[in-house]
Amino acid sequence: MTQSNPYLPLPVTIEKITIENEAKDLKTFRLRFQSDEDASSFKYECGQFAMLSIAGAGESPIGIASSPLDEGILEFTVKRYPTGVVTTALHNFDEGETIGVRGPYGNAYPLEQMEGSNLVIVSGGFAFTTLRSTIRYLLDDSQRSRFKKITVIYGARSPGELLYKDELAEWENRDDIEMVVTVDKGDEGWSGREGFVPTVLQEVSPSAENAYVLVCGPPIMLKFTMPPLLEMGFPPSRIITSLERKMTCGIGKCGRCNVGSKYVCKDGPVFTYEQLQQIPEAVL
Amino acid sequence: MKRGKIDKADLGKLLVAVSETAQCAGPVADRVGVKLEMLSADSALELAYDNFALSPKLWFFPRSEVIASGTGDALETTLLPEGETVLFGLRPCDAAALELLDKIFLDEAYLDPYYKNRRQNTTVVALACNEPDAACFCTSVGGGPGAGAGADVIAFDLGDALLFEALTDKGKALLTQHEKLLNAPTGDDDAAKTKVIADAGAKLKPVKTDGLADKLSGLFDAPVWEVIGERCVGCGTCTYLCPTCHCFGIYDEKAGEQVQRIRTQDACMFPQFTLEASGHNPRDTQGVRARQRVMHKFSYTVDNVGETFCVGCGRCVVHCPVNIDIREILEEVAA
Amino acid sequence: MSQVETKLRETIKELLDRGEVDLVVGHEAGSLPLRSRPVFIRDAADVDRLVWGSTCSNNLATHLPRLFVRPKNSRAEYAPPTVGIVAKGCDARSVLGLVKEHQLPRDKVVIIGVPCAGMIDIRKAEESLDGARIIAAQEEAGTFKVETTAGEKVLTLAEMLADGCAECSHPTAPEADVVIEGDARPAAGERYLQVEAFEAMTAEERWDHFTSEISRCIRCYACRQVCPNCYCVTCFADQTKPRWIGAADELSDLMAFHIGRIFHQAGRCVECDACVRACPMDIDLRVFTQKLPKDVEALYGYVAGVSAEGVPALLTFSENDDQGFISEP
Amino acid sequence: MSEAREAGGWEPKIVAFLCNWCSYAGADLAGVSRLQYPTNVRIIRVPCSGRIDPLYIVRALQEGMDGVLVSGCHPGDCHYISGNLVARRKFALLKSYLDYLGIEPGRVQFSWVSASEGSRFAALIEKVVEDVRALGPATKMVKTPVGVQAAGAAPVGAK
Repeated sequence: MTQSNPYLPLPVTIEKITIENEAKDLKTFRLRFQSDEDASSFKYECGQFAMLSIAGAGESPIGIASSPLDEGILEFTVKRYPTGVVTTALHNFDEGETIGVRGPYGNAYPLEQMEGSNLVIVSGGFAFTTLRSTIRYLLDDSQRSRFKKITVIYGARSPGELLYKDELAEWENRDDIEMVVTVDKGDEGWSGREGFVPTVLQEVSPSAENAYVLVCGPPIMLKFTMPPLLEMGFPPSRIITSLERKMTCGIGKCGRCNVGSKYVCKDGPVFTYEQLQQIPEAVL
Repeated sequence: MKRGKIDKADLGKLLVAVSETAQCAGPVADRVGVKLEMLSADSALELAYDNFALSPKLWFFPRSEVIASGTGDALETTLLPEGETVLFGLRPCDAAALELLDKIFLDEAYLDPYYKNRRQNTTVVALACNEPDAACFCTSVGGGPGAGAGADVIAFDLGDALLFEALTDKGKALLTQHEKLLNAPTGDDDAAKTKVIADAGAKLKPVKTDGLADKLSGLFDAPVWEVIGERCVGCGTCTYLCPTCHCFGIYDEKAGEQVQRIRTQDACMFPQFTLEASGHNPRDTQGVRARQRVMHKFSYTVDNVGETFCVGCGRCVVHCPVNIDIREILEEVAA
Repeated sequence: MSQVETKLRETIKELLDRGEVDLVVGHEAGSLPLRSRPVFIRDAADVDRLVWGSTCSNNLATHLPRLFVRPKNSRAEYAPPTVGIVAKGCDARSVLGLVKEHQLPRDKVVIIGVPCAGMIDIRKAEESLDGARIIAAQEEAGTFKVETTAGEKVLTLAEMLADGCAECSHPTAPEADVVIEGDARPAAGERYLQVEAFEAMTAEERWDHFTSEISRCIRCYACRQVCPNCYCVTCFADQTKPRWIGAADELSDLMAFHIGRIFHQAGRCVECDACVRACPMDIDLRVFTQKLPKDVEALYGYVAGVSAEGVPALLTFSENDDQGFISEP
Repeated sequence: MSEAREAGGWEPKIVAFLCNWCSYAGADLAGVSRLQYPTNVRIIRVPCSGRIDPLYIVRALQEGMDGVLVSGCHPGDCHYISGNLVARRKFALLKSYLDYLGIEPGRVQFSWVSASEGSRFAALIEKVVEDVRALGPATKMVKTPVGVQAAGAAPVGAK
C-alpha cells in the first residue's frame, strides 16, 4: 500500500561542514539532495524551516540558512546543546555522510509585500540563520532592485561567535547594503562596534519611513528590541519576527508549538508584532 | 439494511459472524473493569459497563506507533496494516471524539496515513448509554447518551434486545452483511429506545458552558490557572485517558543498524513537553500547563476547527489524583 | 462535622491569625462522592473549606517542596513562607524524609498532626455495591451513608479500609508541631501480609503477576508525580542522554521504569500508598512497592520518615551488613 | 566462543561490571596467569562497585544479557574506603527485589574479587556461567528487538 507519508525524510548528503565559532558548537551543514526529483520538490522561501533527521537519534527543527536561489543544496546552521540528542549526533557527522530532511515547513518572510520598501534586519546570536538566507536572496542580482535600502544590525556575544564571517566581510564591502556588526564584548583583535543589539539599534536609528523591520533573536533580545522599534515609528504590522518553540511534527499536529490558537510550525514561525500582540502566550 | 434488532442472547452469535470477515473487538470483563478487546470464540462479552478505562482512540492513534523504519540512514514508510476491523461497544462520547480527531489527522494539507488507514478500515458500532456515570457530562458539550456522531452504527440497549441503526454507508453494509441474524424493529422498540435515551439524559447533570470560548480568551492571565496549578501534580492521567487529546512525540529507537522512528502519545501536562534543548521552557509552571489543556480544548480548537475538544466522558474527572474537575473549571470560567 | 474537624479549623485559623503560618495545605471536600482533595488556605476566612475524615487520603507532602521554590526572575529578596500541613502519620513521615533530604526547611514547616483512623479505598466501596453507582455520601464517625442508584446503603470504614492503612505502623504524625487530639487507629501489629503472601508464590506466579499488572501501565507517571519522594528535577525516565526508558510501548521498558521508580524509594518509601491510589489503571502497585520497606527494615532496622534525624539506610552501612547474597565461587 | 557458535548451540551471554581497583585487576591476573575460564563474559570496567546504578543491571537484562555479574573489592579493601560497603546494601536489596519479581536468582550475581585473586575470578566466572547455563536463555525483561515489532501493532483501546 503506497500512500504519501508526511513523516518521511528525504535523503541528503552532507557536502560541506563549516565550523562557525571558536567554541565549535555552531556548524553550518551544506546538504545536497541525492535525487534531482527531491531537489525540485523541495521549494522553499526565506524564513522557512525544515526537520533535520538522523536515523536513530531523531529529528530537530532548524531554520533554513541557504537562499532559495542556491540550487540543489540546503544549508543549516546548527548549535549543539549538551542535552540535545539530535544536534549532538549531527555534529558528529562527517562530510559525505547521509542524513534526512523533511519540509519545508512554516510560513516565510513576506518579501512580496515588502517589495519597494526599505528593509531593516535586526538579529542577535545564531537566530541570524534565516535572515542570512534572506540577505543572500535579497543581494542576488535578480532581486536587489526590488527593494530599496537594506540595513543589517547583527550582534553576537563575542567576535568568535559571529556567524558567516566570510560573508559578513563580503557584505561589508558592498555599497548596496549597510552592515552594522556588533558584539557584546570585543577582544584584542576586535576593532568593530561593541554593545547589545537593542542599544546599537537605537544608535543607528534606522528610519521607519517606508520600511519593514525583520527581527530575529533570542527571547530576551526580542523583548528589549520591540520598545525602541515602536519608538522609532515602526508600526507593529511592519515589525516582522520569527518565533521559536519545541516542535516534533512540523505539520501542526503534535501540539508542542501551540501558542494561542496558532501553531508556530504551521501558522508561523514568521509573525508580525501586531499578530503576536493578539496571542497572549507569545507576548514578548 | 438500515436498522435491525437482535436478542441479547444472540449477540455472541452475531459477533462471531462478524469475526469471520473482520477482526472484531468488543467489551470484555477484565480484572479491573471492562475493556475493549479483540474477540475470540471464548471471550466473555460484558454489556454492563460505564465505559472502557482507556479511550478507544488508541485503536486509531496508538500509544506508540512505528511511523518509519529502516537500516542505516535510510528510513522508509512502515507497511500499513490491512484488513477490516469492527469495534463494538464504543460509548457515544468516544465515538464523537473520533470525528474530532479526524479534523486533526485527516487535515488535507498533511494527511496522517496511519490514522487514515485505521479509520478507513474500521467500522465503529457505538452502544448508547442507559446509565451514565456521575462524572459524565456529554450533553453539556454537544453530545448525548444516544448520539451517533463518529459512529457507523449505533446500538441501543432495550433490556433484552439491542436495536441497531446504521448511520453511514459503512454501517449499512455491516448490517446488510449480517441481516440474516437481525430482526426488523417494531414501533414498540422505537418507543423503548426513545425512553431509555431520555431517561439516561435526565440523569446527567448539566454543566454551564455558555459563551465559554469567548470568555476563555479573556482569561489568559486569570489567577485561576495558578490556583489549579498549585494543586495539579503534573501527571499525564487526564490527557492520556482523554479521548480527544492527540499531542504526540517522535522518538527513534536504534539497535545496531536497525532504526525505528516511533510516534508516541505525549502530554502538555509534562514540563518536558515544551522544554527546549537550550533549557528554555515557554511553559514553565504547572499552572500554565493546566491552562494550556483547558485553552486548547475549549478555545483554540474552537478557533481553528470550530469544535470543542471535549466529549464529556468524565475520565479526567474520575481519575485525577487530586480531583481537579474540568466541570468545575468550566463553570467557574463561564460564570 | 466531627470534633476533630472543628478543632482542626480552629487551630488553623489561630495559626493564620497569629501569623505563625503563611498558608496551610489541607483537604477540602472533593467534587465526587467519597473524594477529598488538597486545598491551600492562605486566608483565615477560608478555614471552613477544610475537612477531615477517612476520605482525606492524599499525601499532602507532595505539594510542599514546590511552595519553597524561589520565584524565577525575581530579584526581590526572597523570604520562604512558613507552611502548615495537615498531617496523617504518612504525610508527616514524608515531610521528615524530605527534610532529611534537604528538600524542605524544617523550621518553615508546621506539622499539624491529625488522628488518622485509616482511609477508605474507593474501589472497595464500589465493589461492595454490586454494580450500583454512588451518587452521594456522608461520613459520620466511622460509617458512611451512601446514596446509590440502588438506594441508600451504610458502609463502614472497616469494610472499606485501604490495605495500606490496615498495615500502617504510624497512624499519627511523628514529630508533629501541633497535635489535634482524637482517636487514631492503633499501629498495626501484623504488617506486610500481602508481601509475604506474594513471597510465598512461585517465581513463575510472581513474574506472571508482575507482567500482567505492569502491562496495563499507560506511562502517565501519576505514580511518580503523586509521590512526595519523587522530586528529581529530571527523572531518569525523562532523561534523553542516555534514554533509560525506550519510547515504544514496550513491556520491558515499562518494567524498567517501575523497577527504577520503586527502587529509588528504597529506604525512603513511607508506605503512604499514594501511587497505588493514583494509578488510573488500577495496577497492583502496593505489592511491588512494599517489598523494599520490608527488606530495609528487616536487614538494616531502618524505618523511613519516623524522624528528621538519622542517616537514611542507603546512605550508610555497617561493617556487619548481611552479605549472604554474595556469590562464592 | 567461536567453537560454540560454529556448533550452533546457545551460549550464555554475560556482562560483568568489575571495579577498576580489585576485580578488574583480578581478571587481568587470571589472564596473565593463563587461567582457563569460560569466554562468555563481557567485561565493563567501572571505577568502583559503588558506581553501579541498579538501572545498569536492569538495562543489561533488557538488552538480552543472560546473566549479569557485579564484582568489587572485598569489604574493607575499597579504594574509596567504603564505596563497596554502601553498594552492598543497594545490591542486597536489588537482588532480593529482582528475585521477588520472579527473575531467576542466578541471573544477577554479586561478588568480591581482589587484585590478587586471579584464580577466584576464574572460578567465579565458571560458577556464574554454569548457573546461567542451567537457567537457559533469558526471557524475562528482554526487550523486543528493534525491527521485530510489527508495523503499527497496537492493542485495542484498552489492553
